[in-house]
Amino acid sequence: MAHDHAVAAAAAHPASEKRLQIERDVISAMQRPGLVYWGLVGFFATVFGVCLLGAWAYQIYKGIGVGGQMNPVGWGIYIVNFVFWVGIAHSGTLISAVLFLFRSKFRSSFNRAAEAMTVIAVMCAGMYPLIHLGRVWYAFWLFPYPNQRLLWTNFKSPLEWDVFAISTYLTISVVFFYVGLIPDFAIVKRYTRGLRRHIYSALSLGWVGSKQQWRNYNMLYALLAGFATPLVLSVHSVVSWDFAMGIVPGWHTTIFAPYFVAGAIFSGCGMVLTLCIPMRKLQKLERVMPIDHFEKLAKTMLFTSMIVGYAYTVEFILAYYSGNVYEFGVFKDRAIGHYKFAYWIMVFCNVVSPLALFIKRVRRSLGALFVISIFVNIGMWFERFVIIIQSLSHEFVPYAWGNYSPRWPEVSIMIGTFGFFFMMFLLFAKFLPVVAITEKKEEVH
Amino acid sequence: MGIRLNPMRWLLASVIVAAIAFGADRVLEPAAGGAITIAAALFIGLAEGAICLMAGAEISDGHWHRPLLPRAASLVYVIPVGALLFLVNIPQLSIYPWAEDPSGWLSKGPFIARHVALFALVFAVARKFVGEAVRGAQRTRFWAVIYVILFVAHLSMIGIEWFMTIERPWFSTLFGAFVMVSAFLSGICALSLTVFSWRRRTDAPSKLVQKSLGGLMFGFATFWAYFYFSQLIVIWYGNIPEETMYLAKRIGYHTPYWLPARLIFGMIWVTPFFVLLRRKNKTLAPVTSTLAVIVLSGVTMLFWIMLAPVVPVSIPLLVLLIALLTFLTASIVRSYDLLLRVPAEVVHEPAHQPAHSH
Amino acid sequence: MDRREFLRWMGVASGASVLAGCDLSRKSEKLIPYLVPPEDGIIPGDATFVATSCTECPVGCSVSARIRDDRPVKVDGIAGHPVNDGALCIRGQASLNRLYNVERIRQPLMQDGSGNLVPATWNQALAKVSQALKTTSGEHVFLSGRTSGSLSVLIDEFSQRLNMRRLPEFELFSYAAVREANRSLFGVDAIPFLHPDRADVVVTVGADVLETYGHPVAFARALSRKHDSGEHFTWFHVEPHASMTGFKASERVSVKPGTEGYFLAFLLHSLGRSLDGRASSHVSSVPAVTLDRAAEATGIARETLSKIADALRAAHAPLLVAGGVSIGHESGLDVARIAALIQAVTGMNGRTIDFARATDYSRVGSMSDIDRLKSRLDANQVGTAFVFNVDLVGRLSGWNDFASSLEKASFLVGVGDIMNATLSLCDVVLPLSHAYESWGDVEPVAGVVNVIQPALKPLFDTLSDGDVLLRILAEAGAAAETSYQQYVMDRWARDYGPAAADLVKKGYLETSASAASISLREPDHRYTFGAAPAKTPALVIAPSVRWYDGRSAELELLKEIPDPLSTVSWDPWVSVGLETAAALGVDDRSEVEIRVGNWSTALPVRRQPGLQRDVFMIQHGVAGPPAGWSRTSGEANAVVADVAVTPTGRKVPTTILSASLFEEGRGVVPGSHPEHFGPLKKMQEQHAHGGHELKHEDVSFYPVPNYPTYRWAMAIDMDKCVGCSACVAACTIENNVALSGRDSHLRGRELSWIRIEPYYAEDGSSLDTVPTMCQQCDYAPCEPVCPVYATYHNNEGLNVQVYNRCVGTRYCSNNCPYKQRRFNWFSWEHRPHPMNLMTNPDVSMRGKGMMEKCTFCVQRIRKARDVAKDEGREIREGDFTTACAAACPGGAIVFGNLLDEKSQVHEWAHHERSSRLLEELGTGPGVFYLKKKGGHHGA
Amino acid sequence: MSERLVFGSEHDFLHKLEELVKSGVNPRDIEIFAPHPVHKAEEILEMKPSFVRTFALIGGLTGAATGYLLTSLTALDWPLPVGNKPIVGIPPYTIIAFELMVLFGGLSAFLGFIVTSRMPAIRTIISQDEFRDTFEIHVRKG
Repeated sequence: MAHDHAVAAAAAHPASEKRLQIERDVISAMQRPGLVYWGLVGFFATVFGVCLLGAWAYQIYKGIGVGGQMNPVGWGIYIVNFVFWVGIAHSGTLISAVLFLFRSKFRSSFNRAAEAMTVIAVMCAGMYPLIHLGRVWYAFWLFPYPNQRLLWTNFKSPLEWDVFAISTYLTISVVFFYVGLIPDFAIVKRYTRGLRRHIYSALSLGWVGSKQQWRNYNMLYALLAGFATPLVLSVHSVVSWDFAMGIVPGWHTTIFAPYFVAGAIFSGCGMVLTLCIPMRKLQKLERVMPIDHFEKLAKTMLFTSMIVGYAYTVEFILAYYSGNVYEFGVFKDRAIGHYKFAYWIMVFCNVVSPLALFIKRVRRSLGALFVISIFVNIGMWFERFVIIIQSLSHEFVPYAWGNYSPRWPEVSIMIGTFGFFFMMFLLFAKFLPVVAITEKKEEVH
Repeated sequence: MGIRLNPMRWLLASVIVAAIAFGADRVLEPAAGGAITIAAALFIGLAEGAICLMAGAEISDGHWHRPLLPRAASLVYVIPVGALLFLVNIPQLSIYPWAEDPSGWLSKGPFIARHVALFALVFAVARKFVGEAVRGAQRTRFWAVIYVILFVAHLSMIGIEWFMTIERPWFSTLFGAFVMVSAFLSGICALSLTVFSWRRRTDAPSKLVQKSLGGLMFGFATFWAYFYFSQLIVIWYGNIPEETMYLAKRIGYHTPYWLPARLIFGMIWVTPFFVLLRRKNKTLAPVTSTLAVIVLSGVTMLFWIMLAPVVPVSIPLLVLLIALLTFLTASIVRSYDLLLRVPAEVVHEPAHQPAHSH
Repeated sequence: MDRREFLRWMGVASGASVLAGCDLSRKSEKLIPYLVPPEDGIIPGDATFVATSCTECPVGCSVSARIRDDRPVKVDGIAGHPVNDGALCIRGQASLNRLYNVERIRQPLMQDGSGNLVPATWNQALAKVSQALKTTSGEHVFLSGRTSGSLSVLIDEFSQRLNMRRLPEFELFSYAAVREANRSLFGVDAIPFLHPDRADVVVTVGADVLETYGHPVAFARALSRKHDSGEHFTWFHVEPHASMTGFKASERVSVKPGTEGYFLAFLLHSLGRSLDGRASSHVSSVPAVTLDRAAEATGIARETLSKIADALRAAHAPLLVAGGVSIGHESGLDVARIAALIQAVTGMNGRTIDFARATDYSRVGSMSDIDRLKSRLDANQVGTAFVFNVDLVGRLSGWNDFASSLEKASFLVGVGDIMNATLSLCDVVLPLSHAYESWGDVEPVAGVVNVIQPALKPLFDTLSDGDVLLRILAEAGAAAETSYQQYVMDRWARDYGPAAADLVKKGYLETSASAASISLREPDHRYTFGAAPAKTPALVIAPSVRWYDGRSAELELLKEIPDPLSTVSWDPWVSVGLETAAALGVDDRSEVEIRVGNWSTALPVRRQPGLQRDVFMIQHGVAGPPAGWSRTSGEANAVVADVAVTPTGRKVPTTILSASLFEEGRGVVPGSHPEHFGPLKKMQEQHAHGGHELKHEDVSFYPVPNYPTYRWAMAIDMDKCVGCSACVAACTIENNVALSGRDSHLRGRELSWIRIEPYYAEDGSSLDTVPTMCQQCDYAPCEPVCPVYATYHNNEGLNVQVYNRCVGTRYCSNNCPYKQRRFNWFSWEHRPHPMNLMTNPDVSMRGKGMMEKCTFCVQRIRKARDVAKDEGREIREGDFTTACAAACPGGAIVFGNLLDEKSQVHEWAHHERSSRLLEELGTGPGVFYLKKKGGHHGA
Repeated sequence: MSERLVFGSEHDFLHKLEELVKSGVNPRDIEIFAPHPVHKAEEILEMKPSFVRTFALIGGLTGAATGYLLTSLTALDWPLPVGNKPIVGIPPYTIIAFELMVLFGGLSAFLGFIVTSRMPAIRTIISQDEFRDTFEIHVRKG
């Protein structure tokens, strides 16, 4: 009984009050999915099923030719989307791992959502290399496994590096995501009854927050952060090398690795804002997602945007400096050629529009941030479009130049992935704590 | 201005250094080659890099760096010395392949003009920034941002124009950034050396400062390696003569440079990485400062190997210059007993809240 | 069923499928003896060769057909033949596509009540014909294209036995003006054979000697020999339009349409020869044309005119010939006459111009005859008309409504192989076997006879041309039943005696040619070229290297392969000069409306550098305007004056395969260098200055390739390439390259493994045709990027593509700087019958989603290795060559082992003219190009 | 029998913990529960760094080794020259090695966590034990 009094007294403590408030805020976001919610989930599921699976089945049946790819542009918007989604994925790791190492406070508002986004986005990205294969039914040949042909894969191929990079990335981010969730599962367990309670309980692996558990947990989390940080660099570098290893003018350039990484983080921050701003509103998370944290994210975005701008400039200037007719030919064509619309959209969205973030008022207005984040998403999609497609369309031999434009199966599949992405994210938002409760509590004093 | 130094003495010292360099250059001509370029680039790099680190810390409103501010601030006065060396080096511009067939952009006149202008600009902004920072003024953040941008621009320009054009028309888009990162890394090392200089003093820096510096050295050495690899693999894989030529000349086994080339990689990345892998080492001043010296010499060799295969570089002059500049820099940093007087409270400046602006 | 039974069934099934796979299913039982090799030594998988002749155009080149599994899968020329000497043109290579054409008429057809053609049996059809011959009133007529040899003889018998009038044969390219000129000047009605290799100065006026005029293959061979001889040689080509021939001449000169007479008259008068009486009177009968007059009339620069005149005057062995579009206008006859006159007075005849080897066109009529026929038809005077293997209506599309006239014949009997405008009008259609299914003979030139003999059994219920006639005769009771094979064999035995056997074996026979003495007759002609030149804008209707006079447009293979000048493949187009295009404000693919009188058509534009201002060009085979014909010569007009061309403002999708007419400073033409080539040079100089030449390790971190025995390589002489695209056709057939069709071409998905890239000088003054295929690089950029090793480098220097390992990432294609990799976007490997028989069994078909490309005909390398192995030796120079090299009439392509010091390819590769494409990329290609001797416009 | 102390605030909790240790209670006898990580507590209880580190290290090294060996040995097993690059190309293989290092390292770290903290703890999962929001100190007596 004395003990119960003690508990009551403890619970009455103001700090404890604050902590419980956090719990309630986050958990309440997980209550009773409404009809609208299920409607949305159903809608996105349908989009995914019809637009992606349908079109893909058709493509497999007829042949990859139903898309718009051609000579010389062998890679269409499938690869554009691949890079786009991998890029989206990166900010998740950045926010949860890198900011963890830098002990930045504002990560705690976003890291859970960002990690979820990472996992889902990598799934989306992972689909595309398969979708774009001419003979997807032999996709398993891309994995090294002992076979009676005694034939292994070509580890010198950038595409093979991709296989390793992407699968590693998916695995590690899933583990990272799950590890972060373990204590929260234990908390959610407390708020649920019946079957759900058992499920969450099982997922929490019997977490009680003892000293051993916390000690190992902290170590594990630090290690995973330590692994994930170089991983995030390597993954997008590898993606960039899919192009930079080629000798295609506009692809074969040394700055690609860091440039792509920056771009990835840039687009990732954009997508985090696009997702979190509505989520904050709809699920009433104003208390746990303070505006200052959004401002910090905006600054990160501005910073990466400037790196990207630096890359654009250096590439262009050095192409001119080189006096190399192929190199400069490509860049001239970007600015004034068939794809100039894409190029200028890219420049505006990625370099010009983020400049508004220099203004404090813009940084602190969620509306403005949301608009800019949309610009960034669009801009980064077009950046990949320009890099991949324009470069291929204007290579060495003038006879073989040619312009690509996507056709309906490609567009349909692209829409389908968005369906998948939002479906998954909605499910996450209702069934998992969208903010890392324990980490939020850590900030309470 | 947080630190006041005796301008006359400082000016005198710088001019002496420049004069010696100039004299030696005359004597050794034309064997002097890129020696002055290398020395100048090295010290400009470490000074501006160190200040950039401060700026970065200000922007991300960290607090750990505050005890370092005064020393970092005093490094501002190394920049003009570098500028002076650049001017002294003008006669040596003939080592550049574009000197014979000048184009609009790459010809002596504009080249000198824009670099002098950049020096002036960077110096002014850096001075403004450190001043604000040491005073913990409102505008610190603003000037920090401006400075970082200028730093990137300046070091990229130095990388591209002082080092890359030596092999014109060879080019690598990452080159400017690569030199910039090397400079930033040397800046970190310079600061950890000043930490070493502290040990015998009352104001021994907090563990946090050392830990942070150690961590940064670890991180950016690795980041440097990442840039190095990014450049290497693209060129190795592409196998386009116009590109591979540059690397083949510097790391190919058939050249005399293959060993130094590998040493450089070992000094700038391998050593600090594996030593600092052990968390404890990050906080041991003797370890970090030894590493700092190794990395700095690695960066020196890096700049050297960029020039050496195509133009003669007089090693004696290089060594002499580095010695002189080290002495000058050290005395500027530890200026409060050598060149200038500084009110104690600046050094023991209370760590205060950064200029938050809500 | 139990296990044993199951296995037994399996055995049967698989065995059957193997056999079926070896042969056309129709006679798979024939294959069973294969299991025991028969006497004639046919072994499955081994090829045999049958000598026969090509009938795709009237020339009649000799052909050696490669037989696999009872059917021809590839044709090439017979080496040593006096006309085509081992080579074939693009049409000859494509002739298999006619044999195996899906559109082939498969059995006799008869009109039913409602006028539709319905299948019938031969007996029904023939009965109908002979009945018609009896019943129809009016005169029976027989009209065919040019025939020679036994067939012509049989046609004579046929028509007189059935008292039917044999009309002059119809050829759109009737050479009427040339023949008329030769008749009136020398009294011979023939097209002489040309010997450019014996000439030091050649002037060709309009005659597209490398495309359709005379014997194009022979001309290309001769040029090649000339290049080898290294003797000095200048060739001026004067033409109103732009032709490949023109661009391949040393100098191409544009002349105002219809003013060639002035030009030739000027030449004639500036020859400055002392002439005997008759010649001089001839010459004096030609109006004098001063330099200024000529320049003013023809639009040719004065210095050019005098340059040509001087060259001709100074020439030891000149050759001048006029023809093609230059004789296809009102004063065409004068052009031909003056040309003949120049030939006579400069003593070309018997030296560079050979009437002993003339092509006999005496039975061929002219447009006047067609006109006469038309009026007779309109007057309902024609009873039963035989239209024998000639698409009259199609060729005469320019004649307003010839079809309706033809229908006025009381009974039309059509004989042909593929349904066309003419046959569709006929009451009875008798299906013709292809020459490769028939017996017969042709006489390409006087004193040479080629055999036609079956390379396979008829695919369908068809008869050879001779047999059709004999059957009709028999049916009509006018002769005893016999086979045409018997007929020709008897005739050969009679005419050639024992040599006949040689004819069948060797494929041709050279009989004694009567050297006709050419002497001038009395002048009897007034020259009328003084008439005003053709009014511009003018439209020139040019012969097509792909379609001849349009007849070969029926072959999809010849639609798939782009026209070498314009790179337009499937679609019709109008060529517009650069200035004209700018003036009209049109670009490629913009549609223009062409109007002549009340006739008009809308066509997409293709810009054609070098085509003079206000002259437009379309090719035969595209719906032509009412060009009419020259009353004086009977030659069909090739120049339509005073046309109105107006842009419609629309852009229409057009299958133009080349994205740029020009090199754009890329240095892709051998001998030219990219603008930025300086840098690499500079680096090399730096090294040279540094005391040593650039070594391998200075520019690469990779080992040097080591090839133990072979490094297969190719070399191409830019001087000898005549841009004819025969190599493309040969490659397509040899390697089972799919015909991807128009849609794919519109989407930039052509599949051809080899292509001719035309690059013009910015001012259109010159053209380089660069044949490109996979360059088989030592440091191939396509190889390392493949994640599954589907492409790798073998130890013979080949860049191998493993079709079945390919998963279709397409990175290799992206990373190929030459853009020579082809992807199977859809399932193209299933060909409809009988096209499936054109499949070369030695080359595997590629399925959906696989990458493919030129393999240097690896199947031939394998074969050669097997043979060499059996003989216990290594492969020798000359054991084999690639399909493209074998086909090339210009002998521009050589292939072989680069490691063999004595090999031709080694010699060419180390020639001082030798260079490789995009060499500064360090890919180390295995294809070498010998740049033009004259240097390159970009260089 | 053990003593259970419950606190609402981190501060009180740490304060109590410190004085317990000062008062000579063997840290090994003290079990603590916290709603979020409390690094200070680990210092007070002088806990050794977790074993998870070792797992990660071993995993990482294994991964890197696997990366280099897999690539090189398979390439040497059937040498297929591509673009005439060296059969064993260290730069590209480094990338594979790196990825595998991270993969193995990360997974084995997680494995280490599961093993060292004896998870999943079936008893806790089925029982009603909860991860409460309070700081607790349990001191084992005698």
